[in-house]
Amino acid sequence: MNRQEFQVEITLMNKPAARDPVGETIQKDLLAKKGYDMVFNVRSGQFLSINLKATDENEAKKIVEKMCNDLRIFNPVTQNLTILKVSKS
Amino acid sequence: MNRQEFQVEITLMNKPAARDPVGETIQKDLLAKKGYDMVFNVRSGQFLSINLKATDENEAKKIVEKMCNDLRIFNPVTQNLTILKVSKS
Amino acid sequence: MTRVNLNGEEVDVELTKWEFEKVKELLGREPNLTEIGMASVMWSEHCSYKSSRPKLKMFEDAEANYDYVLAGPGQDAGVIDIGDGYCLAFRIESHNHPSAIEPYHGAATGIGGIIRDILCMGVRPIALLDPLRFGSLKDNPHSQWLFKYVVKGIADYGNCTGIPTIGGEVEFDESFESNCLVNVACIGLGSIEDFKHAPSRAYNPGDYVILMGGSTGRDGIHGVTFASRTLTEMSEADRPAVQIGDPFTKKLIIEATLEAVKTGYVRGLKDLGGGGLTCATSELTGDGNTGAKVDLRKVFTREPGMNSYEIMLSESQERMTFIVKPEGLETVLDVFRKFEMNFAVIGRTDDSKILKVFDEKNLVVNIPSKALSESPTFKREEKKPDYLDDLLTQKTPKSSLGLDEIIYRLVASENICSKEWVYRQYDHEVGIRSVVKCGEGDSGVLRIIGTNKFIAASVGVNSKHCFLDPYEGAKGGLVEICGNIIANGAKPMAMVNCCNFGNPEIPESFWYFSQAVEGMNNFCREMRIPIVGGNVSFYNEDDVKKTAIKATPIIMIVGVIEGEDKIITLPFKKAGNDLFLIGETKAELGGSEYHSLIYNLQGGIPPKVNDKKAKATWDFLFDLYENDLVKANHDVNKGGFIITIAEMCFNNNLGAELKLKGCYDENLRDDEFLFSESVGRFIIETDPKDYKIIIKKAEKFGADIKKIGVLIPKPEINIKGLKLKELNLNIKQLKNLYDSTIPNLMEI
Amino acid sequence: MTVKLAVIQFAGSNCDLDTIHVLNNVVDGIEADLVWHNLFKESKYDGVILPGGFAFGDYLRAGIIAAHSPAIDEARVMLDDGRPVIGFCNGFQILTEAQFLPGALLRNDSLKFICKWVNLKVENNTTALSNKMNIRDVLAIPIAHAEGRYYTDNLKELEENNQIVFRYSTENGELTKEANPNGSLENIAGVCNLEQNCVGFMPHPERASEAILSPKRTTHGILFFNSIVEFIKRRIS
Ligand SMILES: Nc1ncnc2c1ncn2[C@@H]1O[C@H](COP(=O)(O)OP(=O)(O)O)[C@@H](O)[C@H]1O
Ligand SMILES: [Mg+2]
Repeated sequence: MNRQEFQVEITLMNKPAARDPVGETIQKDLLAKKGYDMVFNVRSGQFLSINLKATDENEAKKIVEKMCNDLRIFNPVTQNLTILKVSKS
Repeated sequence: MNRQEFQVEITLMNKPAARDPVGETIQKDLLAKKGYDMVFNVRSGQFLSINLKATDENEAKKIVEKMCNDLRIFNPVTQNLTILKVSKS
Repeated sequence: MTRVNLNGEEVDVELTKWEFEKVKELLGREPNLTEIGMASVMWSEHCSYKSSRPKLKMFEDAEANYDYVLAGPGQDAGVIDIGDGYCLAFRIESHNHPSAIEPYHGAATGIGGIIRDILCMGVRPIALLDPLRFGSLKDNPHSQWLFKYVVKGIADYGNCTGIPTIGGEVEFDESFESNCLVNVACIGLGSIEDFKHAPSRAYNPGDYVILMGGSTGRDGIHGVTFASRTLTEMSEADRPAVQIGDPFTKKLIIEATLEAVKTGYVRGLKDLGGGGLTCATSELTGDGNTGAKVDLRKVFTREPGMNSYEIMLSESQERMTFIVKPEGLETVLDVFRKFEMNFAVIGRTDDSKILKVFDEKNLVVNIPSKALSESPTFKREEKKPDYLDDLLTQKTPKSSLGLDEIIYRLVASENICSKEWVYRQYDHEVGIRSVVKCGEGDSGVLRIIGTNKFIAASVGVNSKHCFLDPYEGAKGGLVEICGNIIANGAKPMAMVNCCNFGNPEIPESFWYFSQAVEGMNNFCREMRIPIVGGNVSFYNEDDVKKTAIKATPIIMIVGVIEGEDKIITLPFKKAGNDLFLIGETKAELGGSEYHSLIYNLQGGIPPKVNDKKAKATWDFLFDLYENDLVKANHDVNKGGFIITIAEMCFNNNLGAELKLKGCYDENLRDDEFLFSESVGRFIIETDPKDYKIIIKKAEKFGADIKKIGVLIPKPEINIKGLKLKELNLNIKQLKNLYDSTIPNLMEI
Repeated sequence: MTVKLAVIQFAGSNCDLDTIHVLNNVVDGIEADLVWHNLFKESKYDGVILPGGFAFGDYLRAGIIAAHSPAIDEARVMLDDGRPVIGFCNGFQILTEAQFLPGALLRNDSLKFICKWVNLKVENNTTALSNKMNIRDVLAIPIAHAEGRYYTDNLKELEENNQIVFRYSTENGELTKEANPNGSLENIAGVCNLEQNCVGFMPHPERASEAILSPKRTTHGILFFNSIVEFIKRRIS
């Protein structure tokens, strides 16, 4: 079995009910500083880029999913996890 | 001129030469200790999803870049801004 | 940069021609690139003090002349014996340039650096203080950005490492707009035994040299050269990547280091800061009169393929070097293992007096240990700036504003208003020592658990005063900072300073430095306050306006209070009590907040220190304290005496009835009396029954004292006896203005 | 009788020594050990305290990495057999991340670290941390945190089960928005598990147990420690 290196990118974002003060503040700053009134919404989150060894993309993704669930990399009470991308690195 | 709604997703990460204590600690004190030794590197960053009105994707991207610089949403001395995705929303 | 011929090749080096020749002479051969790199960091202004050293020599030898000084200038931190077997280590440092381009990490790593300096003395860091300077926040997003992230950087780093930030100060002045000042101070507490265990020297041949902590990366190479030039001289591309702070690793380094020192096997300790491994190894061996063999490949690096130059010059954060007795090696390493810290035994000391660095088998550095730790110096020219004479003769213009209106404006000025926005972000209570906390007094007061002893610390200086007269300004700074701890009941014990000035190669800038140093030196000798350390930051220039920052010789004083009942606090306590003004008020409005805020005027006659009077005032106060006669005390500074009274009214819903007739020199105008910033004054609250004894004592000591009024149970200040008219001030309104200024500027 | 408590020292704890000082030198009836998180053995102790600080730098999320420490497995044994498992500040964050306690602690709504004295209203006085108090007592105590905004998607259940132990209030016990320093849901400052032996809250009782440290010379912090002692005594007898 040949193991290769993959990169998996994920984001953790607060669920709407848990609010997102970072996004809100940036948005507020934008409006205050004018000129950026074309921006109507900002959401913030945490981004993690994970490099790992796996046999294929599918396995890489599975490992990251399991890891995120088992280790509570994201807190299911307040956050959503999104896997943005899996690629060879 | 017709303005449409776009979503721009960006990440702000420490430059590769700079350290990322958050990613290092996740890798060393969490993943490695919990048996995820196939993971050899983690880098963390901030993720922002920005909704705005613009004439086209290119302009949407330009606005976001300018805004991040002007409003010091990131500091080019230590961080890189990456635009992950520009899409119609 | 100088272009030199090195082994037949033309290369640019960060040395002057003369220094390059000097390296050749010291080695007796052509240096290689790594050796040149090492010389250039060690001889940079930042590490070698080559411009300032000749001047700083005038400070008396504190170790020799004060029996309680255990370590004086030249060590990583000053150390004093405070009795009961305890010692205090303290030091202050600047991190101006990194903070000006990356406020968050610049300030954070500044805290990281100063913590390491204290840790080097073998004691636990227990407090931080942060004197800061920015351009005005009003309508200035750049200043707001710097201010916000500097404070956040200090907060995140200090809070995480569990060291309370117990005080500081902030000044806003346009001269700091592009080159902000971020000075940070740290105080450490330990037993005298701990301190003696771990000198920053390698005295013994045969000991192990161990590197512990973070890994070595390419970051921050030539950071010290960056600090040794003006910001414009280095373009964006030249700027070394600002370091990323890692307070979590630092916290572990603190605990691991203290536990290692406790084993008794650590024989030397040195942090890796500016100049990295070069500075640490050459100072340890140079100052210890030994040599060492070090293998670079043992160093754990962050990136593959780092060459010897990069490893020797990296300024990666969070690293410490230990010199360890051979028989204790495993014990010490076990401590590091417990904390899961990275470490590497990189070499051993010997008696060769030569530092030999190997890259595996290859000898890449071969330098006499002392060659680099003793650097050449320069004599700089000094010249009094021409503009000063004009400034000093500037007169206060006429104002259409009423005195009460001016007072309401002053209390809301950026420089006078509450700094709560700052210190709420600092965990100023962790460590459970903070007794007088941020905002509760003129200084931070900490208890020493297990004793009935307290220490007080304060930092600052008035940059506007120093701009007009650096000699008197520096002395005035000492009077004010000593005054801050005295107001809380402490006796000043020792001083450290951080000199922030412009380019020393410009005679006018160097004149400021020179005058300030003389002022500090003369006053400290007169008052018997040992100067136990300092730091110099030159090249602080506004790159847009091409002018230097206002001269800022920051002063830090620590003192001791013997007993809980001897702690004095700021707020007024009880209606009916008397109010006294101690010290003389003169027509000294030069550099005052009043001149700058109301008239946008920089000039006028700045305050001048009368050493004898200052001494008399202090002795008088200590005598009052001895007899428990003082209920509240606050020293008078920015904004003048009326602002001081207002601040003392803010907490307990009290007010004051002032009768000022005969309380001041008849030649003074009302505004001069109210807003003068004459130094060395205090407002005290006392019990009316003690009136006579207080006046008698003042006579005995030759202190100036005037009863100015009484406290009333209403939140207002009524002022009678001025020349122009009676005033009535509303405390609630004053307090609202005082509290809301910075939040309004920062949060909207 | 003295009760034996462990104070866990995680990598990055910073109120550990403060807590030990108060347990051993200020309050009566407790003998406490400072125990490195990898070396903790539950069998020697009547209860455990997770102190404040920044375990593992609070990197990723306050408390999450520490929640995976071996110390938590030991603490779980204590949790299950009813011994007190208590968390202050970072300790509370760890207990929620370890799912000993419901809910989560999010960044303060001001996005800033806040260090100040607040008032705390007692809502449940039968827990391991509050049995020496009266319901509606208002206590003076400091907070110091950046991630203390309590959130749960299960508020109703918490209320029904009487799991809300403390709320931020005014000096007079009113639950106003101004009295809420960090934006916590319903001013919640501390919660407990169903069995009430596990309690966590954001403030720092170790900073409020000696008069000299308190703005108004109160020592309300002691009540929390006395409650732990009492809880253990009742449990044993
Ligand atoms: N940068 C800062 N960091 C921490 N505390 C600060 C800072 N600036 C001001 N403070 C605190 O605010 C209070 C008032 O400061 P300041 O107005 O400078 O005092 P003073 O009245 O002696 O001039 C003091 O307790 C001081 O320590
Ligand atoms: Mg003062």
